[in-house]
Amino acid sequence: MKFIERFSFAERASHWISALCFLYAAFTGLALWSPRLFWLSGVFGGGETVRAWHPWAGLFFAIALGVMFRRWAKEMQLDEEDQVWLSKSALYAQNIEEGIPESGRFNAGQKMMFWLQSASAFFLLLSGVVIWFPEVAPRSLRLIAVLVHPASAAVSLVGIIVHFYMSTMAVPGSMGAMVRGKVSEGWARSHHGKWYREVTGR
Amino acid sequence: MTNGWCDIANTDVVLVMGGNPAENHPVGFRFVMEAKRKRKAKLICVDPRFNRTAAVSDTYVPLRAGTDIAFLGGLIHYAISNDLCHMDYVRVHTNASFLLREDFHFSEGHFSGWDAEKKAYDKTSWQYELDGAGYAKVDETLENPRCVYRAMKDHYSRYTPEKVAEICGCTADEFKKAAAVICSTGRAGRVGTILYALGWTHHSHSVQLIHTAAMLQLLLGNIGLPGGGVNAQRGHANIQGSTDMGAWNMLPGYLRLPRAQWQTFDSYLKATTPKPLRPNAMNYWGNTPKFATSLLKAYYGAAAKKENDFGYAWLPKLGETENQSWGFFFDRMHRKEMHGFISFGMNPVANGPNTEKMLEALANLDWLVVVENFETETAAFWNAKQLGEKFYPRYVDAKSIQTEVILLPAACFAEKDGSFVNSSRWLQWKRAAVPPPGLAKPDHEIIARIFMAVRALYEKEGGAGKEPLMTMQWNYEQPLMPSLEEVAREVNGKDAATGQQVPGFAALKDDGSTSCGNWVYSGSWTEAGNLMARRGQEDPTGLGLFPNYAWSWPANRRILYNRASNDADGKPWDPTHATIRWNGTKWTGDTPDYKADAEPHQYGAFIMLPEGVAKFFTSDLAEGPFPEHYEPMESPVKNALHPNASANPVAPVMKSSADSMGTPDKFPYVAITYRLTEHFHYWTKHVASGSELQSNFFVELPEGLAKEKGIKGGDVVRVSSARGSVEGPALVTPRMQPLKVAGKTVYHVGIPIHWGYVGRVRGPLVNNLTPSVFDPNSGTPEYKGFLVNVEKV
Amino acid sequence: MPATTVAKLIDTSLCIGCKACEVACQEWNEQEFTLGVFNNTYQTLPDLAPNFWNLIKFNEQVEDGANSWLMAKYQCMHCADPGCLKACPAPGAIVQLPNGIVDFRQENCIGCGYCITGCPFDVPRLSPTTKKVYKCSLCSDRVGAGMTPACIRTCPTNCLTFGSRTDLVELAAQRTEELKADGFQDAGVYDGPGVGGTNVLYVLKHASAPEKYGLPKDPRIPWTVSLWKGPLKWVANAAFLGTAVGALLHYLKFGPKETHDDEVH
Amino acid sequence: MNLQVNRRQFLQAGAAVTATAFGFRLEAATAAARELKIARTNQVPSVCPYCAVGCSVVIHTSGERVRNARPTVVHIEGDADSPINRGTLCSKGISLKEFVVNDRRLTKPRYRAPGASEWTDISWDQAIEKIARRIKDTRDKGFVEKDAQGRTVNRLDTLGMIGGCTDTNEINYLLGKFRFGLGILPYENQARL
Repeated sequence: MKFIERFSFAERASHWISALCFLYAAFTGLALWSPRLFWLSGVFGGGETVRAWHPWAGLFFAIALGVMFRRWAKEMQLDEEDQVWLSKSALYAQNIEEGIPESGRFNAGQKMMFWLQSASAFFLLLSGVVIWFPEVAPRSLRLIAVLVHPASAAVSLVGIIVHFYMSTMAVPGSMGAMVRGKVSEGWARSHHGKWYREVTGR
Repeated sequence: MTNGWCDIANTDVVLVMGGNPAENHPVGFRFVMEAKRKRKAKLICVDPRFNRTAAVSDTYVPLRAGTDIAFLGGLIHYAISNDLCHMDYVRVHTNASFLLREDFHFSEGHFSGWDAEKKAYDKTSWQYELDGAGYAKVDETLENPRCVYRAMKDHYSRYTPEKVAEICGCTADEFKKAAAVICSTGRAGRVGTILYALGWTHHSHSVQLIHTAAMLQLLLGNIGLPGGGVNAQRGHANIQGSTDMGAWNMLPGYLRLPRAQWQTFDSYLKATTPKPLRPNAMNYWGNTPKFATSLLKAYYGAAAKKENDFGYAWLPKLGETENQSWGFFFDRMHRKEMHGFISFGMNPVANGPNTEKMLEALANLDWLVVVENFETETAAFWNAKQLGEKFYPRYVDAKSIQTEVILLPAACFAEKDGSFVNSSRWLQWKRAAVPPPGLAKPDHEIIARIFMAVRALYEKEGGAGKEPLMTMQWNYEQPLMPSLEEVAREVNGKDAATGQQVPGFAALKDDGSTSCGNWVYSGSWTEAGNLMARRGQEDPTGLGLFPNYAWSWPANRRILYNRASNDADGKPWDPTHATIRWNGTKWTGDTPDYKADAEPHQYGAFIMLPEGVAKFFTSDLAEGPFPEHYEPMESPVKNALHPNASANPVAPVMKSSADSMGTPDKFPYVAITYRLTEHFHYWTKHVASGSELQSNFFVELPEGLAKEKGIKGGDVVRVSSARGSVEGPALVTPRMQPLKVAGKTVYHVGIPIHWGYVGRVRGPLVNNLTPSVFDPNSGTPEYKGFLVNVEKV
Repeated sequence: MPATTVAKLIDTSLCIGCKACEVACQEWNEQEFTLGVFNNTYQTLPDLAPNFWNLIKFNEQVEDGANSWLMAKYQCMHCADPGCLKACPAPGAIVQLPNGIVDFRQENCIGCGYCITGCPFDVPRLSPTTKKVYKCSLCSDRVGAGMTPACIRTCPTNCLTFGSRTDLVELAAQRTEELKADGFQDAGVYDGPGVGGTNVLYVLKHASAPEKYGLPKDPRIPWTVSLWKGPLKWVANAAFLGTAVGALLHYLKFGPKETHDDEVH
Repeated sequence: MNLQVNRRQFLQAGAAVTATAFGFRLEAATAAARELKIARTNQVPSVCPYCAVGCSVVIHTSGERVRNARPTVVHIEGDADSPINRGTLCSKGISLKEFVVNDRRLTKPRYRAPGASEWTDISWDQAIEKIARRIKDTRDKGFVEKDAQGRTVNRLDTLGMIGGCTDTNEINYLLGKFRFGLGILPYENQARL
């Protein structure tokens, strides 16, 4: 079996740093989301630690995501084929391949995920900073922030559940791509045919 | 206070003037708020500043500092001309009907007897016309033009509302609105009280000012009644008690200090014991020989015998007209005529007028002893140049000050027992709770140790005046640390024969068989024990007298002159609200200010006075028998009533090298100094809480003045007078209203005290600015209404 | 509200601005005294602070040429429906006692500051040193021992009264009537109906303009906080669960995407 | 005349302010709360030393029965028995503890020699000895037994004395005896100002 490099070291590193930060922020965020989930804070260092570290985790998440954003933003632009892909996304969900245009390095779904996460991270960052310093931030901003932050977090989290499902269970081999950076030619051909051809020239 | 704190709740109208009880006596003020709430009482606040009392008042009238007599004189005129006086009361209980000598008169600001060269009065004409028996002649009809009432009416006829407005700076309408409410109490069934404090006493005419207030209350029939009276709100926990215990001119119990011309005890008693001026005057001061003899017995014990005038010769004698009050002796100290000085818990550098003069005076001493809780400006006076920064440019360095200073650490209130007398004249006993910190000692131990050490030196070495020093009785169980309970028993008085505590001053004798350290406190620690520590909650009259709580001087009487709350026949003016009642055989209720079983017609109601009645007209005061409006010594305007006798003609003005007076061309604004509720005097700058509530010295400026000078809130301003200057941020506020006085706008500059060059928080001493000008009767300095200039720094 | 609910009545018509309540609070709660900064006013501090839970606001106004100086104590209102509690994520950090006192338990507080935003009266304050939030506890320790709260105990003028809410509501109504009879037609009670009623009640001479006293005009829990702690929470919870369950069902139904390894072009 | 107020009476008195006003028992409304810091204090009745309203206070102290410790003030509060203040106090009174327990309090005698720029410590015995000597020297020089006209005056006006406004009557009385024993005429208190 031949392998193709799918993600560079830098891409993998930034992804996994952001992922770890996200996970910490997400779980501690859930701890702060509702008193019923506050037990989670015990798992992540206790209430005060959670309060202190959550914003830092969020900040590092945002930085790592920023690195990815700079690297991928261009590639993530949606083109006409992506529009077609999106219109057929129901077929994609049912694992039907006919009629769906071949994807480049990222399919339209992944691109949407990228923009969704980028946008929610942007709002999380802005509102998070406001919430971080309640004694400094003006009350009017805080009032907006306490709504924007959990709302963006919810959107982001729903997206991440999908992302997690797709990358672990729904598309076997994806995890290897992000862990080792390489995919088999067959995997590439099957899921990102256009990209496969671009890389291999076949 | 003639009445008491709790009694204020019984009133219908509260006139607050020359005081700011909401800020300076907040807990006493609760009874004002209670009267407002429960009796619908009206609160009238007359003050140069719209202060926190004004904020809860029903009527606020602004007035120019130092014009209170004009305002009160205006009220007297208003009451008389609008027929609002309580004439039944006036006829029965005052000297309204007494006839005056024909040669008494008043013109152009001076009363008869004025000697323009000596600048002094001959008081001969300020007397009643006497009959053959030495009693004053009266005209019950008040028709005689020479009766006190008519003379008073004439005197105040000049004080029309328009004149009041012209002098005081309020409008005539504002005055009339307030006057209508105040004078609504001039009838039976309605009563008003007056609350005042240092806003009235800090003037060069302060005693006359309070005399005016008393006259107004007498005209309205408000003296002696629950909810009435003229009530001084005193500023220190035991300022009343220390007054009761004597000063430069007084022995304990308001007995006068001997003077050189009274060489024998007899001549002293003859000069100081008044004779009745009416046949029905009880003239209680006629008992002076009993009180004075018992005091000498307390002082000199067995050494005081009839044969040696009870030791009268040992007491120091003042010169014939000598004045040893504050202003005079600090002037002497400034002239290097004094060598030693002992300050027990007082801070003269901060308290006295003209700080720089105080500093110079102390630097002229050989030695100074300060006994204190904290290091004060006085203790550290030699370091004022360094600590006081820029405020004492003429002052010298510590190195050139040769005064030796010893600073002794004293116990504070919680660390010693004893009794305080509050404004209501209640003696309240307290107990020591903890030992003093470190090596600090209670004051009585300090004073006793020094006294014993001085006596030991005289014992060993002999010296001048040994006899008076050694005969002063100090026979306490522990002479170096007298128990204050033992002292309190000595103050109450004993019967020498039985060795028992006397039950009260009525039991004192003039033959040497009783001793008593202060006759007004006699009855406070009887055979029944320490009555000052009582905690009884009973209030049988329902008027808030609480006869079994603590002990009130005199004789546990809670409302002074309470006989006057009844008419001539002994019927209460207001039966629903009676302090004492005559039940046919005796008086019930409060301790009567009267003989307990004497029927109503037997005596006049004012038993302490030789007239037997209250006095509108009196020869006791220095500047005249009727109060007259005089401008402050430094004033922006001339007296509108008599420009050629503008200020008090007999007020002492010191003239040392450090004293100078300002004129309105250089110092155009009227300054007042005052306390804030957040601080207590010069103490709480050492205490964390007060330091937090008001950390900074500031100057209150009217908006108009600030605008003229381009000053915004928070800008640093310099306030200067002819004596010195202070600097601090400006608090610019509409609450300091500009006043129109004689067609000209007069601005006040408000300067809170409380800061100094030693403390947790620091700031300038405001007495840098104040003049060494004093009231001729009381010796209080003029801290309200002196001239300053203001500039932005 | 239950009969055991306690309350504090602030009759602003009787407040003389003496600041005894401020110091009583500091003293009883052993707060560190700090120095103030001059701010052209008599007010101790511009605002509440982590070590200053009880502030008298001094409001100087000139109306129709007449001065007025309205003073009103400001502190936690002990709402029946406390916005702070609603916003707080940490169990036990903000508790509402059976007597209606809303108390902060600093040992459980994580210092997130959500309560500050949740409070309609902007009362809680975060300490920069301890990173905990503080506010008036209505002296729950004193009340628990049968004593009145420190501020009320010390208030000299009866501006402050402590008792059962039922009684104080009655007293407030009576005081309002008295003030109306004294000519203050606008007199009324301020007790935050928007937050289910507060256990701190005010009597105001100018009830239609509470902002003259430095009080919020119509206090309510901010709608963003309500939306966040209400619908948003449930919608999001549903979305989390839905997505997770959806993914599971998707896998069961469609299985993984195939990789066609054997196809060689 | 029972001066000793025990804790229960005090607490009852404190509660009575509201309990009697509304016939409402606070205890019924209480819940487990923080520990009361004055639960085990000794209580001593006293009077506020500031203005002359004369508010009664209760000083709570602890450490009386502790060996090798000095009792200290832990809290000061208004005395509900006083008809004047009924348990209330102003901003100064309610923080009296800050006045008593205060690191600015003087704890030892201090001496400043003529021309010195610093305080130095001095023992009580030395201080008293010095003061007595100064008083005697000043008095020996300035005491006037007879005035110019030969009248007995027994007076001293080169030594002045002030104070007393915050000391008890009894101490004022002793100050008076001290003063009249020495013959001092310049003698004033705060009442003048």
